[in-house]
Amino acid sequence: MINLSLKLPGLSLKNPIMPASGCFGFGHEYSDFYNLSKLGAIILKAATSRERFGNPTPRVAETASGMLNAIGLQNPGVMNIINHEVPFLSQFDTNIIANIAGSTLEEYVEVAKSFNETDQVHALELNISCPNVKEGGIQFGTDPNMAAHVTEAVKKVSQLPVYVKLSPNVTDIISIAKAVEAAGADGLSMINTITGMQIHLPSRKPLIANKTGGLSGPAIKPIAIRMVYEVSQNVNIPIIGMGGIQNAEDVLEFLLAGASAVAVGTANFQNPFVCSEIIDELPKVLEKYGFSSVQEAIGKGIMA
Amino acid sequence: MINLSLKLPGLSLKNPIMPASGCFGFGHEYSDFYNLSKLGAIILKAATSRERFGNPTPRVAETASGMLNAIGLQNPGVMNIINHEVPFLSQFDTNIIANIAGSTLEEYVEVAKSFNETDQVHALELNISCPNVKEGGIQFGTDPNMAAHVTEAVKKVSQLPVYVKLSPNVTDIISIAKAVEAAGADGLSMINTITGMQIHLPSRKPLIANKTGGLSGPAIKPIAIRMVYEVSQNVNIPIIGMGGIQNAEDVLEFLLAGASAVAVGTANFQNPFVCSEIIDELPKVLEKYGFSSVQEAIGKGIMA
Amino acid sequence: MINKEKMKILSVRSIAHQTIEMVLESEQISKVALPGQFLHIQVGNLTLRRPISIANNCSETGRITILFKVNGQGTNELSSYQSGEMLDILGPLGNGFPLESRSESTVLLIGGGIGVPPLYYLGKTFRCKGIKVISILGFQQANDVFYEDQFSELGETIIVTNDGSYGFKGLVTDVLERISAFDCYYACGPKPMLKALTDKLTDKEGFISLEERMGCGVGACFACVLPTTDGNGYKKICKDGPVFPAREVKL
Amino acid sequence: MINKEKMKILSVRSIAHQTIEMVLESEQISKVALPGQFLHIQVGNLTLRRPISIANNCSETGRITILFKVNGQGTNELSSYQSGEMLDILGPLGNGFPLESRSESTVLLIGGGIGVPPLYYLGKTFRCKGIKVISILGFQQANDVFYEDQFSELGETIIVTNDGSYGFKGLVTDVLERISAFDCYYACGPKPMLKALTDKLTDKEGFISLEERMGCGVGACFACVLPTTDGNGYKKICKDGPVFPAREVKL
Ligand SMILES: Cc1cc2nc3c(=O)[nH]c(=O)nc-3n(C[C@H](O)[C@H](O)[C@H](O)COP(=O)(O)OP(=O)(O)OC[C@H]3O[C@@H](n4cnc5c(N)ncnc54)[C@H](O)[C@@H]3O)c2cc1C
Ligand SMILES: Cc1cc2nc3c(=O)[nH]c(=O)nc-3n(C[C@H](O)[C@H](O)[C@H](O)COP(=O)(O)OP(=O)(O)OC[C@H]3O[C@@H](n4cnc5c(N)ncnc54)[C@H](O)[C@@H]3O)c2cc1C
Ligand SMILES: Cc1cc2nc3c(=O)[nH]c(=O)nc-3n(C[C@H](O)[C@H](O)[C@H](O)COP(=O)(O)O)c2cc1C
Ligand SMILES: Cc1cc2nc3c(=O)[nH]c(=O)nc-3n(C[C@H](O)[C@H](O)[C@H](O)COP(=O)(O)O)c2cc1C
Ligand code: FES
Ligand code: FES
Repeated sequence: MINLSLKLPGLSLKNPIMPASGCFGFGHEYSDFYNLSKLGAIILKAATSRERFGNPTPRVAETASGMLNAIGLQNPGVMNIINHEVPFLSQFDTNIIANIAGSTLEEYVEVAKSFNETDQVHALELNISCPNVKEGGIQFGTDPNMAAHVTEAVKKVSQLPVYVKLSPNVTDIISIAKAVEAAGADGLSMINTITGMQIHLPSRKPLIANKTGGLSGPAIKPIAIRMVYEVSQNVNIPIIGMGGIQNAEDVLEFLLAGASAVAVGTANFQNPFVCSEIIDELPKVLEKYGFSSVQEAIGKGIMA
Repeated sequence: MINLSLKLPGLSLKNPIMPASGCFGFGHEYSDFYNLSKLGAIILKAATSRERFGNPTPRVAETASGMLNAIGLQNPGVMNIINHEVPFLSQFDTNIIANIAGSTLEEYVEVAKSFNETDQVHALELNISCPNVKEGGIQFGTDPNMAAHVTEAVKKVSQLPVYVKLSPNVTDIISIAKAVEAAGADGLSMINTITGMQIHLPSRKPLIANKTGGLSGPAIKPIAIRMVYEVSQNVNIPIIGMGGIQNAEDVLEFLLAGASAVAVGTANFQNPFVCSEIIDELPKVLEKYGFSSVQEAIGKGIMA
Repeated sequence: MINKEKMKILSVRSIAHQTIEMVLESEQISKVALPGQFLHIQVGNLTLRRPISIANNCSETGRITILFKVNGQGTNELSSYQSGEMLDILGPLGNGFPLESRSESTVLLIGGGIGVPPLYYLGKTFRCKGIKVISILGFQQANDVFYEDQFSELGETIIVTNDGSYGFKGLVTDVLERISAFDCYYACGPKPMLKALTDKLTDKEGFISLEERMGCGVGACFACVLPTTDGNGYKKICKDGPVFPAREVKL
Repeated sequence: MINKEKMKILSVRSIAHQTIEMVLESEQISKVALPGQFLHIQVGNLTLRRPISIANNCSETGRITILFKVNGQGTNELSSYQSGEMLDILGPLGNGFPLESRSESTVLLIGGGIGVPPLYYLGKTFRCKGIKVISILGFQQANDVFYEDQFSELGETIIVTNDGSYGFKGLVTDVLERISAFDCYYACGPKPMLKALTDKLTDKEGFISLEERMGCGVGACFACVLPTTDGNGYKKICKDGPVFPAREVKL
């Protein structure tokens, strides 16, 4: 029997698989495809203090082995999420991780505080890496001091463990990871999307109305694996790894690189059953490569 | 008649197509496939002051729509290149751009100086962005001050126009571009590869002996297009664009984003005729999308 | 209930310039698919599925027809599939045209280019219910025209081409006055056409089917939103649409 | 002269566990391909071509045979091609085994697993020249064994399997003493096998064929270098090899 379970700060996971923020809405749609209780956890779409409509459409475009998106943090606002989305999800036997975003430090703090009002959320994912909004978002994620600052502020007001979601659009992701660790982060989540652009030749315009968007999907997996590996060698808090995961082999690759759990984003669009299928496949894959548990595989890449 | 020609500092190009550094060796092999006089220019493999053997093998690995490489600047040394490689290429009616690299500022200067000894090289590409060597390389490319410093030093000793090759592994490529422009760069060349890693599950080891390698190919094109666009909006020197180009449509996309010419790297491995075929296709593609010359298409993306 | 199903391709044929008709064999989706709903089709290894309307469906035989224009990489690759091959399909997605509790006696279908396909299944369904169907189909030029015979079997059909190379010359809005009386219209086509149409037919009840680039296709990713006319709301085209009452959405 | 050619697949068949034999029809490459050279094959849309040895070649009919093991994504996709389909191929690449100006009367071929293929074309060529051919072929286990009959037609052939499920049990190096006399050996297989072999046969002249992950396949990218025994030189496996005199390279 392969043991998929593991414990992370605030989370008792039956397996290390969770849908990534923004790629699973608030779960409704995918609950039609399979029982969400099967998931290790569910990471919600970003919450901001008030409702946001997001960017103009088109908001997505396909690229070679990937896609660009510029949704722009559309969401119904944190109180609406707490009152109308979280209760639906709490019927499932899984962990709920709320992704929080903001334009200002104060907004992050406000949103984090709001989640104290429900006991149905198990952890926060602090999104300091959204490349698709004009203010805030990625600004907080590209400077170690600002990243530490917002982490500290959120930790101070929140009762929940905080996983800081790092941006790959940086020169030195290690220094940012260390800064947020020092500021009290309970874990890291990485990577968010990489800023990209594509131009439609007939119209000469960007294929995304927002001009730039965030690149996700298999195209970025090598970059994600490299960053997870580098960061895991330099911090002592657990990492939720993500970026281009499509199957259980990819999950094992992230575990070997140093992730403790993983999130699956873009792949849900191609195959709505993908998280469920990965959970079914993972024991076989772990066994095939000589592991008897998820725990055992974490950080076991041989880098000599 | 579609006019493909253009003038860049030091270069009179019959068309904007050139093979990228490291993906075409010193031209010998590809001269068996077509007449190299057809090319706008040829960018040589990196030259260092002395011969380098490079990294252990395996040095390449495939990724989704891309590849990783960690050749490690293997080359026979600058004098050997000048004496044995450049003369062969000078039989062709094209421009030769020498890519120069080093572990120290002094090495860059030495290599740049050496190229004063031949009149068969038309420009230098200053490689401050190689992610695959332990010392130098990318260090110079991730800090605006160091980038400016090495640019200035090389400009001081060289008679040739200098195109600085930028690294995409940075938080703020614009500030680096501006710094090297201010330091006297005649042009920019971008992007070099993005650091990545892939782990082979059966052995649990990185697929590349050097652990990490540089990601190239179509996977990175959206990132390259974004960076070329952003930088072109902020500098007044021309840009040689590259990253994932496979066909003449991709070339036009780089021109619209703001590149004046382009380099084709990884695609040569799939199709050794690719540069020649792109040159044949480019007039049709320009015409199809309403342009009568390369010059006319540069920077014509509509970003309103 | 949305299914993910492997469908066998029964036939592929070109029916007009760059326009393909593909007949698929479905186990599950055909049983429940309604006019106006669409399929989300996995083409090769492409990252995103491609949304294509259901152009015809026979729940008894399980045969679903799609009609599509070769447009870019995905539809180009899709057109190269051959009969006998299998396609991975998610569907039926979206809400179709309203069919229940309606009491028209005559409906007008207005399709532009590749907006024509969903109207065929809709027209057939109306026809079966004994409702009179009139169709206006607009195309760029003569060699783009398709399904004229099929629509003619459903009722009066007017073909319009931009350059006049076939049927009437002009836009679909130019021939509206030729239509005697109708109770409600159903339209699908490029946004400018839909805008012109809804502006002209403000006094009529109408339903329009919209397109937007999609991520998930099921309502989870917020890629395909559309502002509603009430000013502060939005709808998801993939889940709340693609069919909307003409008055409710801002074009 | 290297060509890029579309070759038609004439047949595809499984000849052992996960092992495929594919016969290709070539216009140009077949005319010049020598034993030990390889083809660089474009599989689907993959970024890098896959190097596969020429296992047999008939320049009169233009038929080239390749034998490959399903290993990863590329060889898996390659195995799904069907006869009649076309493959985009670059070749012949590399330098083959030395054949000119040699005066052996008996040669020993030693192949391990998927190193066996190039030796078949080599053996056939020696045979035609009237040179005596002895072969030792090593495999993991019984169901991996292939081309035993073909090699037996060329001369004495000893099969070895790791687990003894067929032929002799052990490694190819374990049966060397069974071979009477030979003038020169030619080997291809996994690096550890080649190392053990060259260590054991230091007193014999030998040629070995090597593998390394490749980028360009033509000598331009420096992906496939190998240090030479003189200490400060290197060779490119794709261009200077894949065949090297056993004494010249460091394993
Ligand atoms: C609900 C719905 C129903 C549709 N029904 C049909 C139909 O019956 N017949 C038909 O020919 N076309 C239909 N379309 C349009 C069809 O989806 C696009 O033509 C197709 O996705 C283009 O893909 P491509 O790879 O060929 O083009 P590319 O330009 O290479 O596609 C790149 C990306 O853009 C998206 N995209 C491009 N054009 C459109 C578009 N007009 N609408 C939505 N996404 C687009 C693609 O899905 C893909 O993600 C429908 C679209 C929607 C939203
Ligand atoms: C000169 C030469 C001749 C060869 N001849 C044969 C042959 O006749 N029959 C046969 O079955 N195999 C042969 N191989 C090995 C064959 O190239 C690999 O098995 C194949 O490339 C694996 O590709 P994949 O996509 O299935 O595996 P993956 O592991 O998915 O490949 C990923 C990458 O690694 C490379 N790679 C993986 N294994 C090898 C390897 N052993 N050698 C070189 N590159 C590798 C691939 O080319 C690709 O770039 C030869 C290799 C070389 C260098
Ligand atoms: C359509 C879309 C919307 C996303 N929205 C969010 C978001 O709201 N908050 C966030 O932290 N990340 C968001 N992401 C990033 C993903 O959570 C994930 O970090 C990234 O896509 C990489 O994983 P993948 O390659 O598996 O998709 C979004 C990604 C996509 C594709
Ligand atoms: C095998 C390989 C070797 C390379 N060597 C060099 C080099 O020596 N100097 C350099 O500046 N860039 C080098 N590059 C980077 C390319 O010149 C180019 O910037 C990059 O690959 C992106 O373009 P592409 O996607 O078209 O390959 C190398 C790239 C590859 C794939
Ligand atoms: S396509 Fe994802 S919400 Fe509509
Ligand atoms: S594979 Fe490029 S030099 Fe050998």
